[in-house]
Amino acid sequence: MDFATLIQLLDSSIRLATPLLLACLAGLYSERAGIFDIGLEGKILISAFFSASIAFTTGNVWLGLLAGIASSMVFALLHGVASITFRGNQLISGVAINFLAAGMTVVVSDSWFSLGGRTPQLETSGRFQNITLPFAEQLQGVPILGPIYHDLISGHSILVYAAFLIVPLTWWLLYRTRFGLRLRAVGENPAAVDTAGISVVRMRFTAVLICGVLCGIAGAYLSTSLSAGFVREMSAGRGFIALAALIFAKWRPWYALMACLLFGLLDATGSLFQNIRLLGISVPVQFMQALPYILTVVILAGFVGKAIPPRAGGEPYVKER
Amino acid sequence: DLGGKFDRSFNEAAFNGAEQWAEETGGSYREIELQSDAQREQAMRRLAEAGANPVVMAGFSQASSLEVVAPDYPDTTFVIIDGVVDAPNVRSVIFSEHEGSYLVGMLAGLASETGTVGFVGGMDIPLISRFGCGYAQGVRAVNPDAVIIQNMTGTTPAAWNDPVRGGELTRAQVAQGADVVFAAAGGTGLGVLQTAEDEGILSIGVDSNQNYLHPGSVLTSMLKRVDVAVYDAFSTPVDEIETGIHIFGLAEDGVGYALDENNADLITEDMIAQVDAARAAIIAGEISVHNYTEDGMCPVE
Amino acid sequence: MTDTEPYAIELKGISKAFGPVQANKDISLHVRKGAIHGIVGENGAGKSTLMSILYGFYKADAGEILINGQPTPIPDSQAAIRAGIGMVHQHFKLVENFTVVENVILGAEDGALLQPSITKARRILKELSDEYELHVDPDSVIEEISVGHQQRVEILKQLYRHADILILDEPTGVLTPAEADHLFRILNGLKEQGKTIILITHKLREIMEVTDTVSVMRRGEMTATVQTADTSPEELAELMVGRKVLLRVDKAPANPGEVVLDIKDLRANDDQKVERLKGISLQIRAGEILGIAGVAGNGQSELLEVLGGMIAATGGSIAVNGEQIDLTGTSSDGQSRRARGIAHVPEDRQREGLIMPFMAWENMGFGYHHDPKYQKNRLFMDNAALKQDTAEKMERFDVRPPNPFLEAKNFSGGNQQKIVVAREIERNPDLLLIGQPTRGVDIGAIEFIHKQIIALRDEGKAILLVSVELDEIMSLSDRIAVMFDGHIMGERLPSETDEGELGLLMAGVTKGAA
Amino acid sequence: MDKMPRWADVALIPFINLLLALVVSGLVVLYIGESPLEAMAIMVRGSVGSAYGWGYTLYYATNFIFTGLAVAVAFHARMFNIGGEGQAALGGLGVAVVCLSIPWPHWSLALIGAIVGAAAFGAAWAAIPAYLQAKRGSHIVITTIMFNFIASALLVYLLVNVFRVPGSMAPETARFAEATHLPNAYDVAPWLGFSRSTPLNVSFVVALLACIGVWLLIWKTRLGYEIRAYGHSQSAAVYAGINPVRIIMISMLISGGLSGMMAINGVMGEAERLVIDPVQGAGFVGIAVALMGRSHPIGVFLAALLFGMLYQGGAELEFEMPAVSREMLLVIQALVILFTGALDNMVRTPVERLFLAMRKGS
Ligand SMILES: Nc1ncnc2c1ncn2[C@@H]1O[C@H](COP(=O)(O)OP(=O)(O)OP(=O)(O)O)[C@@H](O)[C@H]1O
Ligand SMILES: Nc1ncnc2c1ncn2[C@@H]1O[C@H](COP(=O)(O)OP(=O)(O)OP(=O)(O)O)[C@@H](O)[C@H]1O
Ligand SMILES: [Mg+2]
Ligand SMILES: [Mg+2]
Repeated sequence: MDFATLIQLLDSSIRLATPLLLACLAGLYSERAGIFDIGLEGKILISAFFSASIAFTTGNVWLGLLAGIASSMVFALLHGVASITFRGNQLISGVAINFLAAGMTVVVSDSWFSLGGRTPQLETSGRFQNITLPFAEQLQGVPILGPIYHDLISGHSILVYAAFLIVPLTWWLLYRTRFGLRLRAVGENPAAVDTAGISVVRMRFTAVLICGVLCGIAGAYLSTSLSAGFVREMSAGRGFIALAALIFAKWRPWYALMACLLFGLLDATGSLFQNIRLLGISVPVQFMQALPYILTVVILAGFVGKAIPPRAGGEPYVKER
Repeated sequence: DLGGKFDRSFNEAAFNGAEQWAEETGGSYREIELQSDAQREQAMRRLAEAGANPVVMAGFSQASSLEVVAPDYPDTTFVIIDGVVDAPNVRSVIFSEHEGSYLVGMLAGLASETGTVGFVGGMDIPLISRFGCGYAQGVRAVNPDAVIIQNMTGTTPAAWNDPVRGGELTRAQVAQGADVVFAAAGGTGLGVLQTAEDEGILSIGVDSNQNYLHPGSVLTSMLKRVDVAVYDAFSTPVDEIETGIHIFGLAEDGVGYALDENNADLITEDMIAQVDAARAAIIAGEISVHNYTEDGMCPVE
Repeated sequence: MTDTEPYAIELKGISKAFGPVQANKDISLHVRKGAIHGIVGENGAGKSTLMSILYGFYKADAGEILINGQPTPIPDSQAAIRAGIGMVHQHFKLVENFTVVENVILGAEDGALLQPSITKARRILKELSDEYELHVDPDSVIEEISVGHQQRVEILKQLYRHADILILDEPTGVLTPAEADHLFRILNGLKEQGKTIILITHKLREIMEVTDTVSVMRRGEMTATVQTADTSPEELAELMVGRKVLLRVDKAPANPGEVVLDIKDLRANDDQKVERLKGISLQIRAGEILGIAGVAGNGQSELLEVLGGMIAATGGSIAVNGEQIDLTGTSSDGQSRRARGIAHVPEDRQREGLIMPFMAWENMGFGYHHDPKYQKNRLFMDNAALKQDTAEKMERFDVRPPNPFLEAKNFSGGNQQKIVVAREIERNPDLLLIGQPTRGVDIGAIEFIHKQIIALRDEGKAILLVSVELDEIMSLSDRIAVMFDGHIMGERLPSETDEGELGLLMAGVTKGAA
Repeated sequence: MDKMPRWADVALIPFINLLLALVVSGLVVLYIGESPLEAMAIMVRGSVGSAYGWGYTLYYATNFIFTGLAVAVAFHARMFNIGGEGQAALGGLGVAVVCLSIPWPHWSLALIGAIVGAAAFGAAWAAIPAYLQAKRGSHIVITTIMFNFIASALLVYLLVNVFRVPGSMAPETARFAEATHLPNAYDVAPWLGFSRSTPLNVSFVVALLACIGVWLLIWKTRLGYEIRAYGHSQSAAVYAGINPVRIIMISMLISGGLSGMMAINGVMGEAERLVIDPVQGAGFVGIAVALMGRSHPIGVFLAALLFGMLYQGGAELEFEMPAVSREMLLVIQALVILFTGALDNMVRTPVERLFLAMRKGS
């Protein structure tokens, strides 16, 4: 594989890793606070739809982004009400949210655009344009580094850079601030937080809403940056892969970045090298496409060391038994 | 077919045909959009029971269901597009996409400066290979040592509807030097055309005339006049519809390439001349374009 | 202190119900400033509930709270903290994988950024630990320090929040007598500083030692409040239960037969792979009760679990009636043990001994559901037989209510325990493993269960008794083995030892060293 | 004592939940500019208003009984099996293999063979996530979801490269031999007015038998006893000498097998060949069905019937009201899961209070 192809592959990996990364960090906030969320998928999807359709109708991608985030937060709120306020089963609530998104997006888009569950193509103004970093053009000539800077690092949409910036931000928030301390505590032992005079409910809702915001950005990225419009089921399991990445990363920001890049690379490989041959036998394209899912299982199987989730994760906090 | 109505391509063409007829005659028609294979039979029966006649089915994957359904409704006439069903009350319409693809292939070969062109197929099925193979032959005809990069989007019906992947594939092909990309991939094609414009290269649409989607970027569109076929089916009185297999080729104007104000300045007189010559030659039988589905292989790689 | 001075704490007519349970009924309480006030009562009497209300953890259904004479509504813990109330809960409320400082500042941070608070907390912790000999390493992680130290962290947490009123709920349950004495020194120190302390405990000895005044709770009601100086353990016990209680069990001397259980150099790890049994060797003969004394968490639980087939051993051997039983692999589980005539009353009836949502009759077959007499044929169980059997056993052990169709969770703690004991003793096993037989059980039921255990012994069965209640060990056992840190510190005869000596052994101090 | 009478728990609360779900769905219909009542009428008429409707309603219900029972059995062991989709797809593969590879003399034999094949393949597909959960504690919810994706990829590969009829473009197997065709409602009871092409077939009977089988298993056998005990309290199960690994594996295998058996209805009974996506989301519907049915066979049966009506009614609705797309079903389904599953306490707590108050009053 020559250098250009490698750059191309990595470039594509970064694009495909971005939604995973955003979703993964979203999950990180929620699960660190003790709320499991398999509804990431649904939140991504709903946001992808709303950001695309609002971006189309207003012709302003930023409004689209806001709409996407808002819709995703509404779903996050729903999950919060179900699993925090009413102490429902967090898994079931997540499953419901995924279905709700899958159905709603198509039903609503049909009644808005009647394009068979799709939004119209977005014009330039309705999309996040790829931004060229300073000196990218000038430096392009420089061997090795030139192409790396020009083709790999430069020329992504603002959301990509945002996603990568959120990683250190999250780390700082988690380990250096009061909010982070309380967030981690509420995921480990809510009773301790409660007796310390902090409202468990408020902490958890905050976390769930942050999760909603990040999923919202992920969805907007899918429909207004990676592609030019919404199509049904466009999240294509990314929410679940993000969850696996989160477990892989043992709920830690920097590792989450690594995990997501890995999955992004896999996805890119899957679509770029469809008919690769290993030791003479050609690997079926279906295998390449299933690879991320297979790897997810392998990772969950704990072949990467045991991952201990936040202790209070998954259980509603009940004072009175 | 799967991929959703208004894919700006195949299904939309069928729909337009119906619309056109409805407007002209004021007649009314019912449609069912299918999400999953297994609903087909129910949908067909539903239409037949409702007394719809004729029932037009657009899409190869309906054939096997129709085989079972058709006999149950002898006095309903069925029209299937892209598929062959051998029944007395079924009219099977086949397009020779390889011929149309050949022409756009030539245009691609002529328009390409890098000498590298791309093809993005939808679902990996022989039908699409027929597009790809005809296209490849066309390219080679004008540029014997052109490089042709072929990718299929996927192997499930979802492949008709995955612009994201379509875009990624296109970027990949661009990175490998392609400067013209032919998308025969239903809804996925939209992602291809979009990316082509973003990357500043030329693209070729399919089925319907997609030139208007990205004026100045879409070189042309390989027309597949599904709309004509549907229109015919509706407009001819049911009892006069002749069943059996009908091939829509260049000769019948069933396939062709689109030329309009949107791509006028992309295509030179000289190109038009060459392509029309080839067209005539194919109709006359002087050039025979190999049909992939006949033997499942392609002479050119 | 003068009489004009207002009470530090004054509760008026507090009531609280949990669904069907009336945990507190119209309770009133006064505590003077700078006093140590004790509260005693059986399990489930409502002590923790009352304190949790005072601390704003639960909301009272009715009643009023006055702090230093001021009516002070306490809707949540925040309000309690503001009112200067601090509580050390029966079950610690610490974040296991946080450091000591992190736990101390949690909820009492000074700003949005952590660093300043942490540095400040370090300084103050230093001062406090010097002042009250509350020594802990600020940077050690909670799950890695001893229970005693964890408790100090809890106390430090409260002091760091400037608590003037300190509530301790059963603080000594997890401590060695030595650690307990240290705690009381600390409490007296705090008292000197004019802090008010409420101490909840089951141990009358402690009440007599440290408290100035004491209240007695029973079935959710406050039955009496007296000056400690004017009362005696016997009187308190009577107030607690409402009738004369004999704190000692009367039993005939044992006449041991041949060895039933023979344990040699037994080793085992807990689920964190930490070694909890470090070479245990024991023998129990037919017709004797061996009591294992020790502070919770020194390996007694693991000993029961290995014997009961719940966890695998990593070394050593166990022989029952002379036959070796295998300690690892698939054939080592509860079933195989029962097949060997070992019955097991687990320490935690709610998590292990019973399936809470199952009805009494389903629970009566629990663990013995393979027993042929409960099978209709090779395929199906004979539920009718099981129900019949259950009704009889509930009769004999006077479980109240004697209703086989009531779900286990709806029996009171004591009656839940009776169901488990009935199930296991009625198997008439060669060896009975019984852990914390009377935890969370009222004294009436305690007497009954103790009688059953003695009766089984007199039938010539071997019994291994594990309990954290020294009195229970002393009164039931024919021999006492003390466990500390996975070792047997020594064996004593009840007649030849006393709580003091056992206490030292429990703290890991052997005679020589003491 | 219990907080409220049993009937309230098993009937009243699910009913209220369902009602809420339907009301919200109605609002959605209203939003897209159609009349909910009319929609309701169409769905009811279309699903149970005619023999034609019943044919499809019961056909769909059959699928949902299988997948619903599958989820229910797993639920009893506290396993959340979301893999029904993939397990049923593999079941379809099993049916196809059995039907295509063996020249069956008579459908009854073929049916038995197909049941075995379907159950075996479905169970096999559930086995891996189960093993990973039991031995390595990998979260079964995520692994089963992943296995759904993997299953569809695998199925496509096989249909495209192995089973596809040469020359045909559609990725699907050849039709099964005449002898393997299961008699449908018309063949069995023509006098009931079913049309010759009705999809309702003898698999329905198999589904009913499965209900009874599961009921016996869960409440009458030692295994069922152990499964329930383990489901309620794993620590207690260990105390009683119940082997967790064994319970997880067995309950998941049974669950997967049941999901797989759904294929005998769809693949063998209706399509009579294996097509891409033979499951059509029935695996997911099973979750809603099990939740609504409180994991009890009778409840599952009734809930499956309800969803059968929803699906058939939905198909009609789509036909009569072009504005309403098929995904409306997904929405309703999601809302049912949400209200009966996740928001259960929202209804339960007030109802409990009510009964408590009434009891105190009396
Ligand atoms: N959170 C709760 N939910 C339901 N019932 C409860 C709860 N907490 C306590 N109870 C019940 O209230 C009663 C009093 O419990 P409480 O814990 O106050 O007793 P206690 O005196 O502290 O007992 P112990 O000595 O075991 O601590 C008991 O019947 C108990 O079952
Ligand atoms: N968590 C609970 N859930 C439901 N009911 C409970 C709960 N705890 C207690 N109860 C009910 O309250 C009654 C009293 O229970 P509790 O455990 O307080 O008894 P107790 O006072 O501890 O008596 P005992 O000394 O026998 O344990 C029980 O009969 C039971 O029906
Ligand atoms: Mg207590
Ligand atoms: Mg109790």
